[in-house]
Amino acid sequence: MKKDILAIFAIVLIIAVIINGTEIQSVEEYYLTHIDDITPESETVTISIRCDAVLDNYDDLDENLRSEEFVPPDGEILPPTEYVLRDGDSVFDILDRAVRHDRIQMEYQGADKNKFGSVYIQGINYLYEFSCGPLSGWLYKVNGQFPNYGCSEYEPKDGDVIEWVYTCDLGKDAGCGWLQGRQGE
Amino acid sequence: MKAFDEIDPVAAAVYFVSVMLVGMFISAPMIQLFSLLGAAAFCLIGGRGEIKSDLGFYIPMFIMIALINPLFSHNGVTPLFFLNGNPVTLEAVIYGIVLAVMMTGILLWCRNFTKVMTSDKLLYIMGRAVPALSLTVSMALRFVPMFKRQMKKVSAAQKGMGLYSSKSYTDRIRGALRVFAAMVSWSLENAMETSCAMKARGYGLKGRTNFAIFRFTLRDCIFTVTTLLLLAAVIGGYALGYIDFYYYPRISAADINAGSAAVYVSFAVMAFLPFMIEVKEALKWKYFVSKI
Amino acid sequence: MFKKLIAAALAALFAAQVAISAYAYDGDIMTIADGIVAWKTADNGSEDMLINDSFLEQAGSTAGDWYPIGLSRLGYEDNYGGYLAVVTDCVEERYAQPGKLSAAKATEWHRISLSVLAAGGDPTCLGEDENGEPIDLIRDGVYDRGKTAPLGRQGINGWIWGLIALDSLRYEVPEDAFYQRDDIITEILSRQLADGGFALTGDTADPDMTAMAVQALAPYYNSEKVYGYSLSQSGEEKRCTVRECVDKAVECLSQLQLGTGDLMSWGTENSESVCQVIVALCCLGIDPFSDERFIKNGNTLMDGLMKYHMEDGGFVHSFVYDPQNPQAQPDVSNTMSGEQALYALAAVYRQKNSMRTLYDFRPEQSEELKSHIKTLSENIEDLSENAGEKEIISLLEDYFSIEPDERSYVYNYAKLYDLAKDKGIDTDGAEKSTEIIFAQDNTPSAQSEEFTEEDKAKADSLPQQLTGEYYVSVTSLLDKLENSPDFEGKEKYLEKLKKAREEISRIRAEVESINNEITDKLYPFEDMGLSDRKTVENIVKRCEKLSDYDRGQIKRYEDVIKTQTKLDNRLRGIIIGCCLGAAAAALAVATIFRIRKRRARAENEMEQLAAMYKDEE
Amino acid sequence: MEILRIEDLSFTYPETQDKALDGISFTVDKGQFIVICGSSGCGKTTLLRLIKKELAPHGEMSGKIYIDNRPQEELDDRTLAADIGFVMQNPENQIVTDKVWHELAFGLENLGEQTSVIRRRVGEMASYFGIQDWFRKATDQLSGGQKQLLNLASVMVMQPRLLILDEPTGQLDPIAAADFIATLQKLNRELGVTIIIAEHRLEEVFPIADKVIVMDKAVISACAEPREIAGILEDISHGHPMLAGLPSAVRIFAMTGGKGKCPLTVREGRDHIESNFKPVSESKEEEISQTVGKTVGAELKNVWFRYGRDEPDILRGLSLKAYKGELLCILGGNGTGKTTALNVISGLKKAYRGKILIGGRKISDYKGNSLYRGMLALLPQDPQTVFVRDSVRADMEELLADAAKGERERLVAQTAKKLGISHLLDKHPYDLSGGEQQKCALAKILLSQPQILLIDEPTKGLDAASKAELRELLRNMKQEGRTIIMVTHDVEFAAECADRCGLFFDGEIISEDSAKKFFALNNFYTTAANRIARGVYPDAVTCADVAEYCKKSKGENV
Repeated sequence: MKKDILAIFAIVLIIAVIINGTEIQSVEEYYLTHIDDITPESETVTISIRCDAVLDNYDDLDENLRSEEFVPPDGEILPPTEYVLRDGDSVFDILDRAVRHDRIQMEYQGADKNKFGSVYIQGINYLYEFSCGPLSGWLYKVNGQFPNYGCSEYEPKDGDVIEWVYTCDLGKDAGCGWLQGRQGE
Repeated sequence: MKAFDEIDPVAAAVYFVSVMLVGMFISAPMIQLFSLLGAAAFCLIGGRGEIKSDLGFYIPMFIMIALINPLFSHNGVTPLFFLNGNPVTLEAVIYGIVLAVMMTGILLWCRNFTKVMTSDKLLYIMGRAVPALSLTVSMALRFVPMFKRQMKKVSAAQKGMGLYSSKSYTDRIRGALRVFAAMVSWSLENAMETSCAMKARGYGLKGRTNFAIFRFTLRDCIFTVTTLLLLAAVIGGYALGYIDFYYYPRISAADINAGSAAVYVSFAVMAFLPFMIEVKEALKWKYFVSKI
Repeated sequence: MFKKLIAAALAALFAAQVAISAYAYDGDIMTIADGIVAWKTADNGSEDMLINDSFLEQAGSTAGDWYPIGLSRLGYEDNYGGYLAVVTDCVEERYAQPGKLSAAKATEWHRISLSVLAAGGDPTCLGEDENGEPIDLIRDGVYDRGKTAPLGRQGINGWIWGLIALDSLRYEVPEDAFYQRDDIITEILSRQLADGGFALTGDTADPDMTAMAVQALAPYYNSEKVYGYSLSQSGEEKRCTVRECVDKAVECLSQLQLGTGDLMSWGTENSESVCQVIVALCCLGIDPFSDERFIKNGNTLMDGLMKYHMEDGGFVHSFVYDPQNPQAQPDVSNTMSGEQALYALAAVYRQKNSMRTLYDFRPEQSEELKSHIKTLSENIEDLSENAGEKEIISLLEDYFSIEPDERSYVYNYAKLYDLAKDKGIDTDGAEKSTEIIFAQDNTPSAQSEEFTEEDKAKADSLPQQLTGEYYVSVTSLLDKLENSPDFEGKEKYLEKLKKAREEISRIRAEVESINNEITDKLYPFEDMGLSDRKTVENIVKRCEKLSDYDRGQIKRYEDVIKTQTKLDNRLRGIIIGCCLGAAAAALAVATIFRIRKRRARAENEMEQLAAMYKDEE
Repeated sequence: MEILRIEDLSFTYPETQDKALDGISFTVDKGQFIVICGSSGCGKTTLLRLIKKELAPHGEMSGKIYIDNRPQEELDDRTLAADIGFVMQNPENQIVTDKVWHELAFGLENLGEQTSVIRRRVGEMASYFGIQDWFRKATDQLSGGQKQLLNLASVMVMQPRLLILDEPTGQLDPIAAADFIATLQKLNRELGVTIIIAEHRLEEVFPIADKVIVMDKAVISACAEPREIAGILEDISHGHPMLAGLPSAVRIFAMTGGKGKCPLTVREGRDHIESNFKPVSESKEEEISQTVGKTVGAELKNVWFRYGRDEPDILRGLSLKAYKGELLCILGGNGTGKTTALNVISGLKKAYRGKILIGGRKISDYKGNSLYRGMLALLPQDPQTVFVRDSVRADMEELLADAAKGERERLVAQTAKKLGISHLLDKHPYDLSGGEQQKCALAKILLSQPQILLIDEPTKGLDAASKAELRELLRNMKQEGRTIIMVTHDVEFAAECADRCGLFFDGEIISEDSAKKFFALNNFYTTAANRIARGVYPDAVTCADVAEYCKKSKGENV
C-alpha cells in the first residue's frame, strides 16, 4: 500500500517534470545558447547590481554567506554595464541577460507562481531574500527611483540606468519609502 | 525488540521524541547518518524479513526525495547541468541526499515508534495527559472493528437475499447507502447499550482514576536520564555551534574537533541506545542459557 | 550586400567640378594622402601595407580596386603584386561564369583594367579563360563589348569608362572591332545635355557624370576633328569638335560649383563630386585650385574637398544622412570617399609634377619631351593677340613636331589654333595630323621577376593543411613563379603551388557554398525546428572540417552552433521526456497491476485451487 | 437476611396504557439464586432494570425497592454502582474498551480506586475466571462466550453483592452457555453472591435456582422453589405457555401428571421415568424411508472449501441432499463450519472443489442475481442484519422493488398476514423483540419466493413461545413444498421440527438420518427428553414423545 502511494507520487512527479519541460543542457551549452551579443548600434540601458546594505549589516547575514565570494568587499556584484535594450524588454529581461552574460547566479519565481503576478527575484549571487535579516531582499531602481511595479512589468527606455540593490530593511536603507506600506504582503 | 518493549511508555516516548527532534532539526550530515543507521539497526533487530520487503519502499523513496530537492532548489555554486534554464547544482543534490537520509531516518524511527508504542502504550501516555480522551480513543478502537464486522454481516445478509448485488452500479451504490444508513442506526442502538453498560459499572461517578498496567521502574528511570543527558549534550553542542554545517551556497568543510566529536559520539550513543539494550539483553540470555 | 556596394559606388561616381587654391604644394597633398592611406590601412586592420589580406578579399570590386589605383598613381609602395595575383584569379574565376565579369556593367572590365594597369599588370593578357586563351579585358570590355552587350547598357558611364580604359595605354582598336574609337566618342558627345553637362538620367547635368565625361574626352581636346551626330536628348543634328563640347561641359561644371567650393549631386553635397571635378580639370591641364572659374566666394575646390576631411585622416561622404545610402554614415569616414579623394589628390599631384594624367598609364615622358612641351606651352602662353604670322607658324610647326600621341599634353594648343585661324593660317595639316593620334601600341612587356629564395622559403613553409588564409600568398607566389625565368626545381614548385591553389579554391568554394546554405536554409535562426536538425548538423560537420580561419569566414557561425546546441537540447529533452513518460506509464501500469493483483489475489488463488479440481466428477 | 425487597412495584412506560409491571412484590435473601422467567415482553427486563437504578427506564413508577432494607433512592450512587452488578444479553455491546485488562479495570477506574488496588483486584478476578491467558488481548478477538465471561468478570471485579443478569446466555451456543451458568453457580456457591437471572433456557439454571419467579404479563404468576413451579403453573391453567420453556424433566413430569418431588435434572428425570414407567413392548411402526420419491431441492457432492489458499479446509468433502418439502437440520458443535456450509450453499462463498446443485442446476450456472430470484434465500444468524430500512414495511418492499405498487402492497400484506406480523409492519425493526425480528426477517426473505430456504441458528435468544410459533411457520413452508436447510445448536428444536438431521463434524456430515432415528441413535448429542427416557423408550425424542409412551405404558399397565 505504502509502495503504491509512493509509486503514484512518483508518477505525479514525473508528469509534473514532463509538463514543466525536460530540456537538459550542460553548463557549457547553457551559457553558449544564452550568450547575448552586445552590439553598439541599438538602444541600451545600464545595469548594475550592488549589495552595500549587506556590508552595513554584516552581523545579520547568514553565516554561510559571510565570505567575499558571496559579498564582494566593495558591495559591487555587477559594475554598471551597458546592455542592448530590445523592443519590449522589461527590467527583468535585462537582468536575466546581464546575469547570464556575466555568469552571476540568480534565482527567481515566475510570474505565475507568486501573488504579485510578476517575476519575483529571490536571490542574486547566492544572496537570497531574508539572507540578511527578516526585512532583506532585492529591489531595483530606475534612474534613482524605485518603480512601484514588478520587474517583469517595467519596461525601461533607452539610456535608463537600472540598479539592483539589496536591502536589509525593507528598502529604507536604500531610500525606498513605499515598500513599508506593503509590508506584510 | 523484546527488551525495549518492556521499557515504560513514557520513557520510550521521551527517547523517541528526543531522537526524532534531533534528527529533524539538525541537518549536519553525521547526525543524519547516525540517525538513519540507528533507526535501521533498531529495525533490523526487530525483524529481518520485514525490513527486506520494506526496502522496496524505502529505497525508491530515498531516491525520490534526493531527486526532488535539486528540481526545486537552484541555489549552490556548482551547477552540474541546467534543466529548463534552471541550474541543477551539486549542493542541491547533496542536500537532497541529506534530506533523503533525514526523511528515511525519521520514517524508520516512526516505524519503530509505532512498533514499540502499541495503542495501549499510547493510550497510557495520553491517559496521563488527558484521561477523558484516552477512554474515548480506547472506545473508538473497540468500536471500529466491531462496526466493520457488522457491516460485513449486513452486506452478506443483503446479498444472501439477492439485494444490491446486481451488476448495475446504481444498485450497488444504493445498497451501500442503505447498508450505511442501517449501520448508523445500528451504531446508535449499540452505543445506547454500551452507555448502559458503562453506567451500570459506575461510569460518571466523580474521581475516576486511570489504570495502567505499566510500571516506571528504576531501569526506566536510568534510561530516561541517559536519554535526556545525551539530548542535552547534543543540543548544547549544537547551540554552541560545534556542529554547524551549511549546504548553500557552498558546502562548508566538515570541521572535526573535540567539541564536534563529543556531540557526534553523544548522538551516536543516543541513536544506538535501543540497539545496545537489545544486544545486551540477548547476550545476557545466552549467558543465562549457557549456565543451565 | 554586393549589389548595395555597387549601387553606392555608382552614386558616388556621378559627380565632378573644379577650383583654385593655395594647395599648390606636393607636401600638403601628400600629407592629406598619407592621412587617407593611414586611415584605410587601419580600417583594414593592417599594420604596414594598405593592401593586406583582408583588403584583398575585396579585390575585383569597387571597394577593392580604386585604392591600388590611387596608391599607385601617387607613387606609394604597396603590395601590388599580391593585388595583381588576386585580381587575376578573381577575373579568371568570374570569367568562368556566363556573364563573365558582369552581364550588364561593362565598367567592371574598365575599372579592373585600370587597377591592373596601376598594379603593373597587363589588362590585355590577364590570366587565362576556360579555353586557355589569355583574357583581354580591353577587347572584351571595350571595343568588342558590343558583341555580347552594348557598351552603354548601364548608361553613359559605360561609354565614358570604356573610352578611359581604351585610352589608358592608348590601345589600338583593330579594324574589325565592334566599336571604333570615334564610335565611342560620338556616343558620348551625342549625350551632352543642353546645359553642356552630362547625366546618367534626366535633363540636368550631374557634376560627377559631367566630370567623368570630361575626363574621357580630355585626350581629344586638341583634336580638330569635327564629329557629326544627333543629340540623343533633343535629336538636333550637330557638328562639333571635342574641344567645343568639353569647353561647354567645363563651363557647366563651373556653374554647378557651390559657394562652399563643393558640389551637389543627386541633391546631396558630397565629397566625391569635388574629387571627380578635380580629376577632370587636371586631365585638361587646368589648375583646379587657381582657375578663376572654380573659385566661389574665395572657396576653391580644395576647400570644398577639405570640408569632408575627418580627424582620422579619412573622408566622409556627406554630412547629410541619406536613408537611401545607409552605409555612408554622416559622421564616419567612408571607404568610397577616401578612394576618390585619394585619386583626386593623385591627379593634382601628377599635374604639379608634370607627370602623365591620372588615367594615362603610359610610361612617363622623357625629360626632353617634357621640357619641349613646357617650352612650347610657355611660348603659346606668351603669344599675344597681335603675334606675327611667322611666330605662329613656327609654333605650329613646333607643335606638330611632337609625336601625335603626346600632343594632348600641350594644354593651351587651342589658343594657338584659334590665333592661327584668326590670322588665316592654314591649319589643315593640323586637322589631318590629329586624326590618328594613337598610332603605336604601348603594351608593356610582361615583367619577368625573379622567384627569390625568400619566395621559395615561403612556398616551402606552406602548411600541409591549407586554409583560405593562404589564398593570397599562394596566388601571388604562383603568379610570380609563372612569370619568373626558369630555375632548377621550378616544376616542383609549380606543381606544389598549383595543387595548393586548387585546394584553396576548393576550400573557398566550400565556404561559399556553406554560406549560401546558411542563408538559404537557416535564416532566421529563431525559427529553426527539429526538422532542420539534420541540415544544421550537416553544416556544422562541414564547418568543423574547415580550419579556424576558414570557419571565421562562415557567416554567423556562432549562431549555427547555438542553433545546433539548441536543437540538440530540444531533441534530448524530447527523448528524456519520452523516457520519463514511458517510465511513468510503466510505473502506472505496474502499480495498477499490483493493486489489482493484490485485490484479486485471494480470489485468484482460490480460482487456481478450483481449477485444479475442475474436471473432477 | 434479605438483600432486596420489592413492594408493590408498578411501572408504566410513557405514552402507553398498559402497565409494564403491576404490583410486583418479592424479597430476595442474601446468597440466593433467583431465576425469573416468562415469555418475552412480560416485563422481566423492566423489572431487572428498575432494580439497577442507573439503568432504570423512564416512566411512571410506584411502589418501593429496598436494598439492604434501605430504600433504593437513599443509597448513594457509588454504593449502588459497586454493590449491584448487571450483565445484559448481548455480549458485544457491553464491552467498553479495546483491551481485556482495561475492560476489567474500567469499573474500578470509575470508582476511583488507586492503581495498586486495581492491579490486585483485576489480577484476582482474572485468575478466578481463567482470563489470564487472554488478559492482554484485544476485546475484539474474543469469542462470544469469552466476551460474556469478560462482561461478568468486569462486573465481578467491583465486588457486587447482588448480581443481576438479563438473559445472559441468549446469544451463546449451548456449551458456552453451560459454562457461563456453571461459572454463575460457582460464584453463587463460593462467593455467596446473590444472583437474579432472567432466562429462557431453563435446562441448566433450573436445578441450581433457589427460587423461580414466573412472570406473566406484568404480574408475577408464580414465585416458588423450582420443584413446585410446574405444579403451580399447571394449576393456573392447563398447558400454561411457560410450561413449554421448562426443562424437559419438569415438562415430562408435568405432562405425565407426576406426583411428588418434581425432577429437575436429566438424572432425576430418568429416575422418575424408570421408576414409574415400563417399556412399551411394541414399538411404533417402522417408518418408511422419507426420501423415496421426493425431488431433490439442493444437493452437495463432495464439496471442499477454505477461506484462503493457505488456510485450512473448512468443508472437507461435504455431501448432502435436501428434498422438496423437507426440513433438513444440520447440527454440530460451535465453529465446525456449519455457517460456512450455508454460505457455500447460498453462493456467498465459492467452493473450490465439488459440485453444488440447486434445483438441479449447477450453482455456477446461475448468473448474476438469478440464484436469489425465487430459487434460494439465506436467513442469517442475526436477524437484525436483514433490515436496512426504518420500518419493516419499507424493508419488505425493498425486496419487491421491481413489482408494481399495488402488487407490492398486496404481497407484503399477504405475507405479513401469513406470518402474523401485520401489527409490526410499521415498527422500526430494531424496536422488535428477538422473536418478532426473526419472524419479520423470515417474512422479508419469503417475499422472494425461494424454493430453498437456508436458515442459520433461528432460535437464538427466543423464548419457548416464539420457538413454537417459528416451528409452526416452518411446518407451513414445508407444506408449501419448499426445501429448508437449517443449521442449529438447538437440539430440542431440531428434534421437534426437523424431518432429517445431520451431524456436522470436521467439515462433513458424519451421520444423517431421520430426526427420530438420528437422536435415538445418538448417545450424547441428543435431546434431554431422549436422554431422560432412552433407558425405557429409546425412540422417544421429544417431551411429547416421552409423554405419549408414558401414557401408552400406563394404558398397557392398566
